[in-house]
Amino acid sequence: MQQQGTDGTGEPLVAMRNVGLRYGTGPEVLRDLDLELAEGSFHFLTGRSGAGKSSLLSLLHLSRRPSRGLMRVFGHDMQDMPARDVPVLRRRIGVVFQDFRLLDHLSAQENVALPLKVANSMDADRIDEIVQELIDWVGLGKQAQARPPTLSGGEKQRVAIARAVISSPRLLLADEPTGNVDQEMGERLMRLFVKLNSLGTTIVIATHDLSLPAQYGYPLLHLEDGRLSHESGGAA
Amino acid sequence: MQQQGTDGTGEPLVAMRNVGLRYGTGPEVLRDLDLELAEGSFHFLTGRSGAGKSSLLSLLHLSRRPSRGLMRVFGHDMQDMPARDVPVLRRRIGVVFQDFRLLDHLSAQENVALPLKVANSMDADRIDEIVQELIDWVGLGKQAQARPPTLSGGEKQRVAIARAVISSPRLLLADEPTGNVDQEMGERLMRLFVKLNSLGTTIVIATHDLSLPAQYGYPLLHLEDGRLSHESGGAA
Amino acid sequence: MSVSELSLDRDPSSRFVPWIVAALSLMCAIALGTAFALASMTADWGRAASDQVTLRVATGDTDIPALVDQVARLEAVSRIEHLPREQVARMLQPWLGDVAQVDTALLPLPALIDVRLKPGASTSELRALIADRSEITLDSADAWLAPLQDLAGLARLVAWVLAAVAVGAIMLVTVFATRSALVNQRQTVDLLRLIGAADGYIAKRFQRHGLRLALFGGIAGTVPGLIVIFFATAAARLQGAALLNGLTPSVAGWLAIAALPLIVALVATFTARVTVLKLLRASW
Amino acid sequence: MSVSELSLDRDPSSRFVPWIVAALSLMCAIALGTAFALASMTADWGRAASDQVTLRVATGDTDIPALVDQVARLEAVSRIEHLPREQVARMLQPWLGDVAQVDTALLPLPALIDVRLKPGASTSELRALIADRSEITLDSADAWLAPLQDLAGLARLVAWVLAAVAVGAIMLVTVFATRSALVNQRQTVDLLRLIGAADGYIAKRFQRHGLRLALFGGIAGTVPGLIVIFFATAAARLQGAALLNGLTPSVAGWLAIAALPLIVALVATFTARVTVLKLLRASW
Ligand SMILES: Nc1ncnc2c1ncn2[C@@H]1O[C@H](COP(=O)(O)OP(=O)(O)OP(=O)(O)O)[C@@H](O)[C@H]1O
Ligand SMILES: Nc1ncnc2c1ncn2[C@@H]1O[C@H](COP(=O)(O)OP(=O)(O)OP(=O)(O)O)[C@@H](O)[C@H]1O
Ligand SMILES: [Mg+2]
Ligand SMILES: [Mg+2]
Repeated sequence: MQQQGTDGTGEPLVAMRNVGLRYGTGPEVLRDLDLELAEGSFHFLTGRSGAGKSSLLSLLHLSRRPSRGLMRVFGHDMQDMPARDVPVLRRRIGVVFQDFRLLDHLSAQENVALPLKVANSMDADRIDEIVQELIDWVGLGKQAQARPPTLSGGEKQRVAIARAVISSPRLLLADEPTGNVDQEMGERLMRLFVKLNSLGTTIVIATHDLSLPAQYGYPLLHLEDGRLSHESGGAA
Repeated sequence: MQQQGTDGTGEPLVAMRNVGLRYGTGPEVLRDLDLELAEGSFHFLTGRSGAGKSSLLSLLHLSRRPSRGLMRVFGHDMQDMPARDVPVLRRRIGVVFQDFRLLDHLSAQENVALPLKVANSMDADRIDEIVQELIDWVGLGKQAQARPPTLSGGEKQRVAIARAVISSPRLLLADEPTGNVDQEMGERLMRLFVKLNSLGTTIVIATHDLSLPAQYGYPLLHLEDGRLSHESGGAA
Repeated sequence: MSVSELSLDRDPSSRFVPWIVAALSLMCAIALGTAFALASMTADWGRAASDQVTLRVATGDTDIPALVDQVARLEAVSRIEHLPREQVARMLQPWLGDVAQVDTALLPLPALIDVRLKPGASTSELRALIADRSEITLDSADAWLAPLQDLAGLARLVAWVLAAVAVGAIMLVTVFATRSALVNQRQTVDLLRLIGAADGYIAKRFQRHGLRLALFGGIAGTVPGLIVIFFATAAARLQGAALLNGLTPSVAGWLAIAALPLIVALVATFTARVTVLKLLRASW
Repeated sequence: MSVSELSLDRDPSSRFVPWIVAALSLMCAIALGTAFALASMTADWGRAASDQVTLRVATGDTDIPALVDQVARLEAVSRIEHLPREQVARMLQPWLGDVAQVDTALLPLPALIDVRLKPGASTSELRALIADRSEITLDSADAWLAPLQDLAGLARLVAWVLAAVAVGAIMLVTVFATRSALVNQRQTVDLLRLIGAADGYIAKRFQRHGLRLALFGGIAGTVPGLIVIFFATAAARLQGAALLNGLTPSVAGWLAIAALPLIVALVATFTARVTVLKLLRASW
């Protein structure tokens, strides 16, 4: 298992120096963050409800700019990144949102295919094939044509996960990805993440459920009072 | 602790006979349900993702009509209930939706006050007072004026719970009410439910997390293949 | 703590529907104003034509002053004027050239006596008076107005068509705006129902919203419309030919145009209520 | 598997915006048609008036047939007609009564000779010919048209104002519809950006959507508008006075009206693109 931080072979995938985030004129939700995610690492991000887990993930998937501090992603300084170059970076990041954010007017299958469609780097047949395989894998074969409003909570969550991993991202961020599924499915999904990690994907999973890190033993990033502390994991 | 079913003193709060539910022309999601919820009882509703927990709750809070079978709620036969009388019944039922369903344009406080506002049975000052107290209790004193899109997942969930219990409903239905909060807050919320139950509220909590029933020991309603089985709880 | 359960004010349609209604009301008001103004102008022509007759006396040995005296004494007559010879000559100029300087012997102009009757009075008395005097002819000024009446009538028709299209469009906008608001607010409406709001409670909110939008739009369009009509007709009357003298809507016309916002608002309220209740009643 | 990332077709504004655009286009087309038709009618009058002159000859011992012969041989003249005495009498009837039966000695009517000039030809040759003959006057038919010109001009002004209001309203609707669609689709747009869609990718979809709505609305309004104009002017020409003979838009006018949907569509596309890109550029 790899440790966070720069590994010997090159610079970290993501590096933050002294980063802070505030919403509007409110207090800083995140303060003085120093973080390095080495290529191929796997972290759990923990913290109480409202500690800032989702906020930190939103910085990592470039949907928000930090209020201060330096950030490097995939070797690019984000401070002087022109807006038109950001979409290309985002395509290399997969995200499972805490509230799923599926498009209600598209079927489960179409939702999953969306990142490939937007990246426009694959022909339609190949997309169909990959999507079908993944949909089956997360146990939604029967619901492939259903639209999100007709899916159960756990089914939506699995669609969201499938969409996040479909484009084999270099960085995968998942916010409470097993919060709405039963234990058996939760384990199945964790196996998917472990497999992707072994293929080289860097992974960060935010969760309030401390049994997960305890079980899998990857290192912890713990948020408290807006500050980050690093702990190495338990088992594994 | 009370058992489900008719107790000696009167008829059950909710009774279902041979109830089935299908969506559109699909297969039956719920089949041959027989269920009685005695006044003052407390049940956990379990089942795998997609088993039909949320669907059963939607029948109980009268947002959907069963496709077949008989249903009595608060002593009224729902088959020949005219649509205009349903709102009054709904006001006696509190619901925590799995996806929260908060109104994004209202503050947390206003969201919580909504059921009292709609029932129009209390003056504004009294409403403010009760709402403030409950908001503090779920730990959202600082976020009372925030709107849901600026709340964290767990904060939203607590607003949803506060809204469900604000009007002291006779029947409280909660769908994964602790899925997005950390363990400490989860226990706090469970204590709230237990307290309400001891004051006479009948409670059904749907969850895929089997540790909850194990910990609290209330009887289980278990859904599998669209059918319901009753089990008595563990501890307590 | 003020709770407005539906975020209708933030509904995107709220921002532009009033302005569409305003534009349509403006058009409708101008079109109606044009139609009403043309109507009273042609009514004016008609009235002038039927209240006004001309006695034409082939000049011979008729005693014109005596005749004028006689006619003036009739009950139906309100005013009488013997047109001076120069005026008669001027009226004939387009046809006969400058006859004022022509020798009377060469071109014996007839004497013209303009008689204005009391409103609604009949010409029978007058006709009786001249019945046995063949040198006097009674003319009413209808024939030469016909092409003008045609033209004005056509313009009026176009104005009415435009007004009707505008009113239809306003109703269309209202119906669709309500439906669109309801669709946009579907989740909020569903939630309100689930926590026990009655259909009427929800409908009332949409109703008020529709009323406000439409009233605002109606006023914002009709007021400038009234101003435009007022100044346009006034300008036309001032600098145009005498023909345009009656070019202004009647009092009833002004009121009808001013009532436009109210009508629009009523239509909107009613539409909103019916639309919402119909959609809500579909289910529990 | 067809993926349309934005549910723009299900956007509520998609359902009613085209119909508002259609109604506005219809009004605009009718107003423009009226303006153009009135323009060519009055141009026609002007042309008829300047191409047509009347020679009025005070009857004396002038040899009318010789004069007609002389005038007919002029290069500028295309047609010439000596109006019979009865017609002259009829023209004078409203003023002088039935003079046909009156003794010629008592009322010596002038001879009228209608001369139609070749289009654009000047009257100078003709004027030279009659310069030294004082009994002949040359009249052009301008004076009596003035009030009609006034009236038609006023109607044309109203039509232009209505057309301008309609075009303004169309632009307003387009801008607001785009903004409203963008607000309604805010979450979808946000999500598309988060999974890596470029701004241009998103803008293109709104653009196409705006183009489709506006083109549809423009055509659905303009085509009936063209039909209404065609039949209304044709009906007016057939049953109305000769005055209305020129009441139809010019070829350029027809084309301008028919181009309305294209203009509307271009405005919509451009508006959509600018609006969306501006809103998107605000952030990363
Ligand atoms: N868009 C926003 N605007 C203002 N405040 C925000 C916004 N998003 C989050 N916050 C606030 O920032 C804090 C951290 O929120 P965040 O969603 O990051 O917490 P979290 O750790 O993900 O919590 P949870 O486990 O409950 O999801 C919360 O107090 C929240 O109210
Ligand atoms: N509106 C709907 N239309 C059609 N099918 C639906 C609808 N809602 C739910 N379903 C289907 O019914 C089944 C049961 O869904 P339900 O939401 O009741 O499951 P659940 O037990 O709550 O699952 P979870 O734990 O994942 O929330 C699922 O297969 C789902 O796809
Ligand atoms: Mg979160
Ligand atoms: Mg569920």
